[in-house]
Amino acid sequence: MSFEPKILGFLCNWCSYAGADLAGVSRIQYPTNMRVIRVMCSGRVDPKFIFHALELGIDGVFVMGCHPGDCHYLEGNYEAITKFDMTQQFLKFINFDKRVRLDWVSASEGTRFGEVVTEFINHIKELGPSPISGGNPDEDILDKLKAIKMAAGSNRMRALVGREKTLLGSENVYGEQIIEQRFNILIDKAIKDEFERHRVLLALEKDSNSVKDLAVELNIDPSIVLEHVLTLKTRGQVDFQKIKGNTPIFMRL
Amino acid sequence: MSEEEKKDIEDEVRVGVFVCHCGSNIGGLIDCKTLAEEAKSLPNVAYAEDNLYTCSENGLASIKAAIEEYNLNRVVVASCTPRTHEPLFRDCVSEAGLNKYLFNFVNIRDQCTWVHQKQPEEAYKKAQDLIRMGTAKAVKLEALDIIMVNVNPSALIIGGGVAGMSAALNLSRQGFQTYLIEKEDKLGGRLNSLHKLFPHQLDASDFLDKIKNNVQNAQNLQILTSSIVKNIDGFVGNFEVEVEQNGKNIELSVGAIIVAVGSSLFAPTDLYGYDGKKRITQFELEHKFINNDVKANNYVMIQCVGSRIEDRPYCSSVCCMTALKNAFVIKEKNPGANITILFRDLYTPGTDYEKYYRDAREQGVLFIKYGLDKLPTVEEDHIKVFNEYMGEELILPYDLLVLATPLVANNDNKELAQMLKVPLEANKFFLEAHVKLRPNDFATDGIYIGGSAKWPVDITEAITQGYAAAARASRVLSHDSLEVEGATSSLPEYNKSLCTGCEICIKVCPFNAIIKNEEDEIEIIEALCKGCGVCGATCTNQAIVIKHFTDDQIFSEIEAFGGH
Amino acid sequence: MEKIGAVMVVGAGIGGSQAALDLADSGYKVYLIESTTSIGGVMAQLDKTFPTNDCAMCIVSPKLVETGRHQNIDLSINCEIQDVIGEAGNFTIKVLKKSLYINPEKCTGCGVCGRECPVEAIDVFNEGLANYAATSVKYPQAVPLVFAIDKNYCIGCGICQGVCKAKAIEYDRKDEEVEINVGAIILAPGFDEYIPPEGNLYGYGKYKNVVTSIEFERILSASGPYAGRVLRPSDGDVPEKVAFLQCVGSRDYTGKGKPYCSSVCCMYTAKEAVIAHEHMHQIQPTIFSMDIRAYGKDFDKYIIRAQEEYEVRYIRSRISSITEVPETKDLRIKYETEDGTVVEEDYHMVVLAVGLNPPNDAQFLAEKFGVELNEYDFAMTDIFNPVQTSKPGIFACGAFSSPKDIPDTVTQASAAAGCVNQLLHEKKGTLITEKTLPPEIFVRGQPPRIGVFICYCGINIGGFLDVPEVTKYASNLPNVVLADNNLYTCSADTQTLIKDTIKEYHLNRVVVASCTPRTHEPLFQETIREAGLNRYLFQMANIRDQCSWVHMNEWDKATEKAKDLVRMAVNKARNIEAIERIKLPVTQKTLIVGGGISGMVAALNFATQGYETFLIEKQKELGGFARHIYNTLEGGNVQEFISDLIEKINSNKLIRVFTQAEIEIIDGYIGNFKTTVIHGSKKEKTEFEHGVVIVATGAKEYQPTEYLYGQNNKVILQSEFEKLLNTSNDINDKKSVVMIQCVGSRNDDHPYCSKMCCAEAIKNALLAKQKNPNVEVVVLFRDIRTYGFKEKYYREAREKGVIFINYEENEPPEIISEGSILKIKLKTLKMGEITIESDLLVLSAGIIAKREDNEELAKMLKVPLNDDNFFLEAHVKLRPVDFATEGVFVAGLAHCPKTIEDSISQANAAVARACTILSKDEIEVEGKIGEIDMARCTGCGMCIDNCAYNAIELIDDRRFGRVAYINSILCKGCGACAGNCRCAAIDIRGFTGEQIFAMITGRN
Amino acid sequence: MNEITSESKQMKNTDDEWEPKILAFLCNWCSYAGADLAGVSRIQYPPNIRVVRVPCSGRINPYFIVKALLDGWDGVLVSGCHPGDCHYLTGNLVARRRFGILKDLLEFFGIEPDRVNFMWASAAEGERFAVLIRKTTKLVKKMGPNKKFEKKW
Repeated sequence: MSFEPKILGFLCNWCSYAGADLAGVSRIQYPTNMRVIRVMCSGRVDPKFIFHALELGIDGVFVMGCHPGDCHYLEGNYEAITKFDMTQQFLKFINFDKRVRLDWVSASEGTRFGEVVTEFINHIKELGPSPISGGNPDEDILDKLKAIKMAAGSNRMRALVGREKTLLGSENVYGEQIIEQRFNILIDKAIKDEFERHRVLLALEKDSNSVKDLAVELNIDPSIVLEHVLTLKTRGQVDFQKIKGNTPIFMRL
Repeated sequence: MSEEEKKDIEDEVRVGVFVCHCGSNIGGLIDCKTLAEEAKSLPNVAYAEDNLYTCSENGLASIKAAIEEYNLNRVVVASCTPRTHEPLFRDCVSEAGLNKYLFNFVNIRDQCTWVHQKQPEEAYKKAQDLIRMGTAKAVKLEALDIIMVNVNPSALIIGGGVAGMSAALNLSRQGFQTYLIEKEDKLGGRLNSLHKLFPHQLDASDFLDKIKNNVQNAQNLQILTSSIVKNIDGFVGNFEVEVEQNGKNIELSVGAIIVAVGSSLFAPTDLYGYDGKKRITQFELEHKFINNDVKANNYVMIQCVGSRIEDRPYCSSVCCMTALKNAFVIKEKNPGANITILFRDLYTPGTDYEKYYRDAREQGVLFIKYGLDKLPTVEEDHIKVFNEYMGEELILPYDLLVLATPLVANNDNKELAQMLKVPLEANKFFLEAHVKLRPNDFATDGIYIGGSAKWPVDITEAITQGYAAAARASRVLSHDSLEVEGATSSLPEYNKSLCTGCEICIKVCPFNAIIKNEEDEIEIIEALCKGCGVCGATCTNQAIVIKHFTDDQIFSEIEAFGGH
Repeated sequence: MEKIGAVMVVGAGIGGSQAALDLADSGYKVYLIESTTSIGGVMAQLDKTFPTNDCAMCIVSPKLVETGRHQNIDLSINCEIQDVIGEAGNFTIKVLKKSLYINPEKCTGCGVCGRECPVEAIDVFNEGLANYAATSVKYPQAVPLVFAIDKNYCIGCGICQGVCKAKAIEYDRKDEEVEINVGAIILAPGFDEYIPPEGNLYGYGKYKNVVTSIEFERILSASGPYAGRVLRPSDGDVPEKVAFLQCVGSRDYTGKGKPYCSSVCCMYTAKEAVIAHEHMHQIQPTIFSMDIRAYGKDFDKYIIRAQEEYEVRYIRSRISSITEVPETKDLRIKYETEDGTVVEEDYHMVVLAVGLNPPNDAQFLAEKFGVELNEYDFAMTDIFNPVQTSKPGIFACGAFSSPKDIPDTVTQASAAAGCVNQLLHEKKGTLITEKTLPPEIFVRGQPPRIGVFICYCGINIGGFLDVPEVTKYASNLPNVVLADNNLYTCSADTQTLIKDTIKEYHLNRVVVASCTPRTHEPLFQETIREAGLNRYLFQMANIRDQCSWVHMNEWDKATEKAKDLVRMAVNKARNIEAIERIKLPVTQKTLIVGGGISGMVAALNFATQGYETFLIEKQKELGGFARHIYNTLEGGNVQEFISDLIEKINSNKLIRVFTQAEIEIIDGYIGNFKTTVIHGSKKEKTEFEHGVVIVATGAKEYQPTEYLYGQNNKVILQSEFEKLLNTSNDINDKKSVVMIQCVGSRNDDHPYCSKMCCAEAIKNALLAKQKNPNVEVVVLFRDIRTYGFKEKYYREAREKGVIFINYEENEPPEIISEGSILKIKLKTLKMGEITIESDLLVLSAGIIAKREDNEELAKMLKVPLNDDNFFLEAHVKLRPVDFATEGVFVAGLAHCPKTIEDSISQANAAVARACTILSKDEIEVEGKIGEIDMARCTGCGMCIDNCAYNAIELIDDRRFGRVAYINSILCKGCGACAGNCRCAAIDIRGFTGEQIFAMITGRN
Repeated sequence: MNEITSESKQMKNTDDEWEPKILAFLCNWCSYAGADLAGVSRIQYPPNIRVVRVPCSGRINPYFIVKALLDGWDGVLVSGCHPGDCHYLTGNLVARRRFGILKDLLEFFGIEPDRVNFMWASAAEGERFAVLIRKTTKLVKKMGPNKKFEKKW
């Protein structure tokens, strides 16, 4: 039997959902794999919904909103872009970035709706089943995905992403324009750091461990693991447990 | 929430599922009966049935009966699209005593059977999934209050220029109590400084006197000159405005606000030797006309002085016509005068205006195009300009050099924008809700815009926009009360401790529905909230709940779809 | 131009803070200008300090808090100097106060902004070893505790403004330019450490496990990134083998580093090695050094302890390069031992003892203030007054003029203050403000009416425990008239509220439950005092730092604990009484014991300020030890300097000199001493009163019994050699001169370094070479200790052909006298045994204390001596010229061996310290002190032994017989006596047994 | 999700496990400051201690400790500056001598030695302070309630 991917669609009420309805009214045929969750605006799609779906083994997630400038809520779809960008950045760590997509379909684009959905389903078919679907999920990827979900949900990431549009689009609190490049460097670093930190956290949740062994387990340079552990310590999430020989063991609090 | 509605949430969750055949639109492809049967085994489903047309009188009666009989407190209809039919079913459950938000729609027609006509099996599976997901969400649905907002049938117009006066006249004539406030000590705005009006060479002062007269004699219209806005609180239908007139404060309560503050003049210091005497602006020229103080014989006008450049990249839209108009005035008084207009592009849109341009050429006004790379250079009594068409430099003697400068945004726009919580665009003009679709609205309900506060416009356009803004405002003012969306975002009591007060939600909300109240707590003004949910998806500590689309509800949908 | 009674101090490290405090206490308005956002400088970054291993933060932070709160100190942080005009007595300085973007008046230092800030910044205080938020304070105990936004990192997201409940964040806050008018300026900008440049041979910056000493200091610190565990950055393991490399960037003539010696690295390295081993016993430190320059007081003992007790291994070798072992990230060091063999060893971690550079903005400061810099870009100072810059009225202290350690910095800070006193004394007290307070309400005998104020501290308390519940609970406690809660109890509006409440409810006790009394008690005390209550009628419960913050996930239990803490505080409050602070008059006269350079400088300083001064000298003439010295190494003419001083002393009417004098009795205490002196050849007796004492009794040269001294006339002392060089031409017919260093120093009898002998030897060697270029000069040394800029002369001596040969302590040179020839036999490591023929052997004899004299004086003044019989100061680091006994100070060689410049500094410092007392007509002493119930006292005298301040003595009371008596002026209220009293006859006001019992028994 | 987090904060402590009450005497200059630092650094430790601030560990009369035990406190903790760091020069040394003897005496009375603990913590040792509190709480908890002096009327 050929692979039939499970795909979840988030459709904004005003454009994409209407476009999907129009596809129906026009009897435009497309594959059946996508199941739709209606939301009022693509900006409502919290990245955690996407991570949650992927964690359950869903093969692809498609977020659709109004075309830029057409948002019923003025700028909700721009917020969707920043959130989706972060989501995709995070998913690059586990090569899942191609399993999610953000696209625009207006209320009048029934045909286009059929096309983009068909295209996405075919694209996921080509990618094959999600390594964490089925009875024998890839534990390593699953662990990383869990870390991603936690990292993306952290205050820091949400704050950065939440302010991204305003900071880049208009001016910051000092009335200055933030250079996009500078902000991107900052957010890229934050994504990488928070991902690694939450991996460390998850690893320590399973068992207390030393920096050296964590480094081997997570394949991160030990000096960086040490920095992460110390940051987590100041956040009150990790602490020294004991010193074994010459190696300190850290534990999750 | 009424007494009887309360039972909805207190009892155990009992869902009723109604699967619609939609004639043969759904039932023709997949087996709705079995779908309904299967739905019975879903968690919390107390009853399920299939109907030929659930939206028919029979279908609706059947839903009501089932609610009664099976004591249902959630209803799921799997049929067409909520976009057309949700209000119908909401009314139906509401009539049966359920809160209308306890209804959930599953779309198995427009987005299933119609689009998978050749794959009945897969379509059936999809319908199964969709019903399971819809039911899972229904289980988590909560009753929501329906919010009504009273409307104070009065309006405030900020700015007593031609746009503001037009709006004020319109609204007062509709019978709404209207307040018109003007910063200066007299009404009229920019019109006060104009000599003639294009394209018909009307006398500006005549025109102004007429409109002023109308305004001053209008009923329900109170004019406050020498007044400025100090503070604005409240929301659509209920604004509290503090106005300062000559040092004393006046409190106004209004239901809508129109921004018609106009624009300011640009002083071209450092440009083309501007000195206000021999080298003046078009506006100064008009002033001279009024005082009958123009004696020159050789005139040169330069267009686009200080506009369409890097610092001020916009076209001020009125300057070309102004130059033509003033050229006519000169020619009328002194037919032998030499007038040369140096332009970059001449903007004279529409039939009337283009004709105006042709007339000017016929009367002997000389037009020379210059480019940004070779700007005209101004000497004491002549000007050097590179003629692009002829490819050579010309020397033009002048007695009076007239510079066409743009209209610029008022300095205090930022202050007013902050009070109104509405945005400005890059050049500090006010930014409307949507350039094409909502040109005279702000995103914030109950606040509207007209005239050159938004963008430089001529008198005609200003009047049009004044009326337009008034019409938009009257849409709100003509209701005693407004029903606002119940599925709003909210910061529930139990989540208050999660909120750090970071104000990100305030900043992402396009409707200014979120504020920090006097207790220094985040407060969502439900009357303004449209329920888009962006704040909830952004909230750093995930304290904000989007009613009717809660995290919990969406998670249960995702989980009902499942993965493995 | 009229003089101004105000002083600007630039730089608020330990030096700047000390100078500011001394001046502020002496009646000057002080403007303390700091370029960073908090005060404390490098000292706040240190874990421990040598040679006592004191916790740096513990000893510095009370001083910083005092600086921050002092009424006469106007502290400005984040400042930049714009422009300076004027001259000594009247300067005008333009200062740019750069915006913190946070309103310091409103910021409560709660730290929520930093916690919510999404941007990570480099933590400069922790030397980049950790991250910080863009909104932060430098360190948790920072003074002032005001957060600042680092605009370099801030992206302007606006989150902090939202979360700040105090509404302190002001993004539109602008830089502010102010003009300050002062009479004098003290520059104390400190130093910047040497950072090995990119591509350095040590691999710093390339190898993770190579760190600088200041980074290592943060690694050691309990409040550092690793919480005091010594870990290496590459993988977080404990490094067992740690190598310390000395002289990185110092004594470096290659051009990569600095040619001078940084003076402090030998000691801080020893300290870091010791502390590392102390923190984790598995650590085995190895120190690679050229000379060990432990020249200060008790430094040598420290080095010995490091080697003997802490297994610190010293290797005399300079390492030039390091390689990393890629697999383990260990570091491979190749070095040559003294006997020439090459050894290769692997270490887990390498610490570079980096030198002290002049501050990065030295050029800028020099230009702005118009002071000259020396060849190394440190501030150029006067040869005989090391705090005087090239411009009158502007003084420098601390590491700005040369690399130096904390006590020297503190001494110089006080010295600079002393010099300012001299300059501006007539304007003293003209610009300070005193608050007028309402008369105190008499509350004794009234039933307690307690008001309790409970603070939410934004969300810092209210977010983690139930404040309304605690308030309700408090309101039901006995005697509580009113319990209220506030968003911020420390905010200005709440202070008004408290005052109003006191009046409205006739409160006579106030309890605040909020943060820590260590920072906030004075504020609330001030508030209730302004409402007419005695400031001791106040009690604080710490429900934030010690409750809500440390039990963030235990709502109920934290609430319970807060209730208990509030109840305990209320219980204590019920029992507290008003306490009067004792005031006593000050005799505005001074006594200086010792007429050497220190004594004379101090006397002249006092006299210039108009204080009558008694100067006592044991000898017939003034001058002391320096009379044997002709020139300093740097070329200063000492003899001229002394005679000039003596002349000034003799012509000053306010100074009364007693020569051939001895003290018979000193009686009394701070402000009120009475002394009897027997003086002159006729043994006249004179009695006089004075307010302070400066001990400047000096020291003497060791008279050797070794190396045939006194037996062979070719063996002379260094001082004799100096006389020979300066008064005769005998050197011209000498072929060879041999000098032996450390004679009578650094041995079992005198286990300290005499500090000046190396410089003296080099000075005389150079002079000998100058007079007779053909003479061979050989210096036999153990370590050459030409610290600081003196290193230059050491190098010069070597260039001029002076031969330096190292010998070990246990194998001293052997002197053989063969007729007219002296032979010196010596074992060296490189050349084996050698013999040098010499026609003059010069012994560098050490400096030793005048033991009997010192003991006698110490007993009279009730001050301690150290093991070597030098006077022991109150605190090695921070009170280097004070004694624990107030009103008594020390200066010069009586304290320990030191150079003339240092003695002068110390003398001026002692004067400055004394002026903090003399400047007041009466002084107030601490109110929370001990009290004796004579009826209970059995006169056992136990308490006398326990008292560290000699405040207790036994007296014969008319009614109670022999009982203990506490001198309330000397008592500091520590309570050691009360804790030990067998008959519970002693109580401590403010911490009485009754009060503490009330807290204990309040349990149920 | 949100609900869970907020609930956990408000969750009543339902387990009835006995929690000891410990009285802590902290000297003002080092240990009290160290405890403050633990707070500033948000280092979490058990909420069992109640603090009495004293100027110096030397101030603590042995009778205070006895009295606390008599009064039913389950444990007493005394913390001062490290030897050599005393703000009052030697107060903590005096205290150390005194408590050495007191401990013997208490043991002689039949008080478990672990009920009364002495320690040092400097102003920079926030973390050490927390560790010591954790340790002490554990020790006292292990011993159970202090009933030695319970008065039965």
